[in-house]
Amino acid sequence: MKLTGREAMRQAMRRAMAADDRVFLMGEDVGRYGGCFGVSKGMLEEFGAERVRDTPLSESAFVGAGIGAAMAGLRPIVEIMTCNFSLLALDQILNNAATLRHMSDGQFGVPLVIRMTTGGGRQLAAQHSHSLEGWYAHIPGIKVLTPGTVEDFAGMLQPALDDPDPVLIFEHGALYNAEAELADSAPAVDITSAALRRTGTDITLITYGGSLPLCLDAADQLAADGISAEVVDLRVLRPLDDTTVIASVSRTHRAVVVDEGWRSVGIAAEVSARIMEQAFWELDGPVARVCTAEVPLPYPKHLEEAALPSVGRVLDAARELVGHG
Amino acid sequence: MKLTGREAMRQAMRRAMAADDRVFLMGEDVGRYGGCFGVSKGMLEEFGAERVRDTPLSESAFVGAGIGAAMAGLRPIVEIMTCNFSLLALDQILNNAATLRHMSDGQFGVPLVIRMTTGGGRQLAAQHSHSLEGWYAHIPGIKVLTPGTVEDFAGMLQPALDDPDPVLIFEHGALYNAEAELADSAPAVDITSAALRRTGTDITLITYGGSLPLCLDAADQLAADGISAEVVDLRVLRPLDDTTVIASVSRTHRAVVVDEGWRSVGIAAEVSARIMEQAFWELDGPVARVCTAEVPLPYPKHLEEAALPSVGRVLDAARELVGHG
Amino acid sequence: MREGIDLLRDMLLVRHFEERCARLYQESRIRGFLHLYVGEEAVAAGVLGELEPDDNLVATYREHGHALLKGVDPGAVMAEMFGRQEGCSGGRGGSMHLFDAAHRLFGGNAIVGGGLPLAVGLALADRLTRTPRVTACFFGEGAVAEGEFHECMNLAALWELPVLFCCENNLYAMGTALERSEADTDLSVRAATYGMAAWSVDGMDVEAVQHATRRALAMVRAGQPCFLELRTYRFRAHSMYDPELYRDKAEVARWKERDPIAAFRGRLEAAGVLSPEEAERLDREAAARVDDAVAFAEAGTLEPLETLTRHVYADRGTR
Amino acid sequence: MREGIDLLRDMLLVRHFEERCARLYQESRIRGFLHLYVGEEAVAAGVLGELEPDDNLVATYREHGHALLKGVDPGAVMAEMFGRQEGCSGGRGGSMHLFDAAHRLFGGNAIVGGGLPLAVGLALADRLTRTPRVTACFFGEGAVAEGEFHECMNLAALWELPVLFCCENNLYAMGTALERSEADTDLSVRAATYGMAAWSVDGMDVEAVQHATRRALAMVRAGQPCFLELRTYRFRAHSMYDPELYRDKAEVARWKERDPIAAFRGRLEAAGVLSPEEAERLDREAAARVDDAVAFAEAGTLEPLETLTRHVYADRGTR
Ligand SMILES: Cc1ncc(C[n+]2csc(CCOP(=O)(O)OP(=O)(O)O)c2C)c(N)n1
Ligand SMILES: Cc1ncc(C[n+]2csc(CCOP(=O)(O)OP(=O)(O)O)c2C)c(N)n1
Ligand SMILES: [Mg+2]
Ligand SMILES: [Mg+2]
Repeated sequence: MKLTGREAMRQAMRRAMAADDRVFLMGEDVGRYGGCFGVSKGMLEEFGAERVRDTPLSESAFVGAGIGAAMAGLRPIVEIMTCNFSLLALDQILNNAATLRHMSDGQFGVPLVIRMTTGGGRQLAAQHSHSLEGWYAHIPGIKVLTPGTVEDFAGMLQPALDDPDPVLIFEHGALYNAEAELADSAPAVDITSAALRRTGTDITLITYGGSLPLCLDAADQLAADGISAEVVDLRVLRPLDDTTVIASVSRTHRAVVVDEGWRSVGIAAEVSARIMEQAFWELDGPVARVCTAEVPLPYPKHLEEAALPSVGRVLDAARELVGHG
Repeated sequence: MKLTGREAMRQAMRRAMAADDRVFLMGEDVGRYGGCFGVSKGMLEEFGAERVRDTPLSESAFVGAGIGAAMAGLRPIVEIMTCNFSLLALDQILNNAATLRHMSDGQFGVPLVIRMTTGGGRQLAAQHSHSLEGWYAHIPGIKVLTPGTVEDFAGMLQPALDDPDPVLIFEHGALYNAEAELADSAPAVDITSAALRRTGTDITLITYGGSLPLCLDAADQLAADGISAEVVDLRVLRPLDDTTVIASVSRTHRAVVVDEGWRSVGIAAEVSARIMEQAFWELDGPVARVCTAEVPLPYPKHLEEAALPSVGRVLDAARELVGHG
Repeated sequence: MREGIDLLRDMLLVRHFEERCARLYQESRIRGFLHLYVGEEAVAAGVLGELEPDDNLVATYREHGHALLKGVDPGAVMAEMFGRQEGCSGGRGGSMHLFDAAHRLFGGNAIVGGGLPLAVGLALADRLTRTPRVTACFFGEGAVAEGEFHECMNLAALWELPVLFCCENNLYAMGTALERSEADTDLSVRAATYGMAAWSVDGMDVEAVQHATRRALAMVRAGQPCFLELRTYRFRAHSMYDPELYRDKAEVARWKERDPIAAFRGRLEAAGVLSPEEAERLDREAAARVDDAVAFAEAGTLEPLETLTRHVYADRGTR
Repeated sequence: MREGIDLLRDMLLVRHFEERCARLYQESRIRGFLHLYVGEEAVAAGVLGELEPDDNLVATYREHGHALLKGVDPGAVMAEMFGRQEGCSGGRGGSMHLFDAAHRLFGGNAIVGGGLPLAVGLALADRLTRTPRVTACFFGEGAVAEGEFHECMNLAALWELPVLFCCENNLYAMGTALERSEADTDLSVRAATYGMAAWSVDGMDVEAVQHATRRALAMVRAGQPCFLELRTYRFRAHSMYDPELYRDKAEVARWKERDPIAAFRGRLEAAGVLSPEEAERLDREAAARVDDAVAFAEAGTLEPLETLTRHVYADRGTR
């Protein structure tokens, strides 16, 4: 069956809600509007207003309410329209969701899933184009997932709901329309490890989410040049599966990390630092980063494109590295 | 004149307010209480309640009000009691303070100073011990200062007020009681560059703020072992002065980055990644990180000490690196 | 203070501008999010006609009308939506982020509630410097549930700041009807509990808005914040991506019968202040101004890539 | 429902516990921030005496009394402050973070306002699962200015959630007096505008608190949130670091004349329900329970360093 990312996530939510009474969906416009990006369209009709719960515009309260409901034993899926608005709920996420298990010495857990759209590329300008998933990966106590394929849109939700800890899922807006053929009973995916999306011998491209398609494109073009690129999809930004990363880099000896966050103090820095620590002696050259330019994203298409990672920028970085190797 | 960090900051604020009508101080309990940590004690009496302005508990509103007042031409100093509460104002900082100049194409600026206490070590447990300065350094459009000496407590405020852009100053709680002899007219310090606090030849310890004293201690102990350590105090986490860092590492060929934030996706990762990018061929071994364990800080003293960077942990990292060199 | 004909002219300009934007969006000349003000024109016209040039304005992402009626050149607004350097934000902001320092427009803000603290701060600055100026702050009824609304109302009232809070209650926040977001839907009663004068106004009647604004501004200029709930309706979708599942066509049609422009034009004609011919002429003039604006925008230029990281900080082009 | 003698016993336990904590802090046996409840005992005693064991409790950093009166063992509370594994949070939380799953104490929360959304969520869970339970949520009057207060009051009222909001108005938030933080200082009037029953109670009178709580709980159990403003006063400093520059000694002295324990004891004695000897005995018993708690805490053990990163996630000891 052919599904888009949007449909895959919707189906995953519908299955979870059908299978488990404890699961409910809550967020701004998830019900009558059908979800800001149409992800939950039709779910209100299917499950009713108690379990597909429209909230007022009050991010801190309804995210915190999700935390409380999870502590009480339910399995809420809280949708924050986009990660741009998640800052208003960050205190609840960092000071409550991420700490309650620890502060209570394990007496309480927060089995909560928070979903939000992330990323730029749609000319939404400085306040609506953030990519904050790598930044969230700084916080111990939460898990951070970044599906980059339709399969992962379909298969990450159930294991996230099964997880006893708070899991944040960052869905790149550009992937809602991505399409793929999925088996009717798409299997749950492993949410603890990175995935090797393409094998290669000369260089590793390390990425996730919205940048995965462009790294796969870049790998194709590099292949045409005779450069064999491996593509690692991190998928889980916290806890980071460095085993897969290090194994790959130890084979290829070169790496480019590609992500859509701003460069400084982002996830690419972390990946680079871990390679430094764990595979320094394997490296044939410095790990490179391709990230978003350090500017609030501008509205005009040409400027936005120049700011975001692109196939061209990945190719440049990869070629330079291989040339130096 | 002998001053503590607390007194140095107070004096800097008093001087700035005496010299410039546009400067005022606003925050929770800055007035009648004398400041949560006593920094602004006596200032209400000196400058009156208009300019030393107690605010209700509403972090988002008064930080945002500081942004608005700065856009209008004033020079507000907004005190957020501790960085733990700054999350409640993060939307204003990231989506407004950091973006307004850019979104308005330079028509408006936000010459605002936000001061807050940071750091652990006082058994304040999981919600009151964050070190978020490195994390804030992710955000383009703001500047991030981290005084590590009494001189910097005295001399960073005025240049921060003179800066046309929003400047966040993170004051480590442990440094309020640090003492030093200061010249009566302590000069403004350079808030664009890192400072070499000690020169050495074998290894560079890169740090800032509350971890500076322990790195200086560690350097002393390493000297006793015959290891000559250079100590770089970053001072400015954004924009990061990598020139000083790279120059030092290019001399010593080894580096340990020490900071009190959680390790993953923190400022130490960024420093490590920049060294990777700019000085890879100079390195005699991988850059090491000594950070806070990835756990919400526990209350008991022995566990908190084990979680935080310590002289012992810096020594271990440095010795291992030199041993391998 | 605007006369009747001026108010009509103002509303017509906004209406034509917005309808044109819709078409330009369909033609992909405008991109990103686009939120139109069609149906709500009486609110901006009635309020902004009463402001002095030196007063401050803080707005939301649905702010084309506010920018135009604060005096920003329509060409500069349209060029902004075309992403051109000649736009009022240099092309950097787009539809949601119109700025104009000369007209003291402190931006459209795209975070719901995000502009309120700025308004409080602007007013605080005026109070500290004893500047006799008012800050008008617009936001939708959806913002009332946000914590920032509460914090800012309290701060403005507590500190007696000259802010005119203009709550545009168009009954929906995206697809969420007011009664599904507020336990008590009487917004001016809520606002009054902060200890400021607050009342509700028929936002489809430009004269009622003008009158209420005058009364409110007298209080604000005397040094008290004031809150107006302006009851209005958006005739179009929330943005260009909205299938409008949440309201029925009959409701929209009922509100369209109260079109603020048709109603006011009718009133002026009935009063003999305006002839049908003059009305048609005003309409054509508004359309022509929008044509000019589009032409200006089309002639605009794109910023070179070299300056991508400009204006992140004041001092230099790159970080 | 607690009888008079029980209420006195409860208040005495809290008083002795708190006074002992102060001494232990001076002796550096307790560290971190310590916020004492001395003077406010009637509030916790009056409210918590009416809760069922199965009801939920969400508290702040000033929550020793609430924990004790919800039934948490005094030894476990004291051990927590000593940082011992035998503490009610395994020593991990300290004074500000007392938890006890068995007694449905969902924590002391150290972010002002931070507990309110949790309370809303706990109540939402009960509503969704049709569980007849109440969530009592305590917070200081300082929290009322926070955006989260507003968001949560609205959500609880809108969704008709069974939350008892207990606002402990002790007139100060650290050094900030209520009239310097609220434009309108009548907190129950404010709360009522969210569309929930709300009123003010003399928080120095344990029977008045008990009575109000009973009335409120009847409404909450019927499925409506309710708000109580409990007017009280803290006799001691905000925390152990507070020089108390912001209030004068005469004011404190005046409030101490209304000491809730002395007053209630006097009333019981006057009514002939309690003899002075019995009162003294109750006092000694409370002191003895605190002695036992301290002994228990002192006998407690420290967690080994090896488990430092335990409970960051459920499944494994290290990240
Ligand atoms: C904090 C935040 N949450 C969510 C959004 C997404 N969003 C954009 S407009 C909007 C509706 C706002 O409604 P209202 O305030 O009534 O203004 P209107 O659009 O009706 O003019 C929402 C939910 C946002 N921009 N900011
Ligand atoms: C969000 C936040 N801001 C500031 C603080 C620092 N702080 C701790 S307690 C307190 C005063 C709170 O007063 P109130 O709510 O009246 O409770 P009380 O201490 O009087 O019981 C403040 C400002 C905090 N913990 N959280
Ligand atoms: Mg609306
Ligand atoms: Mg109080």
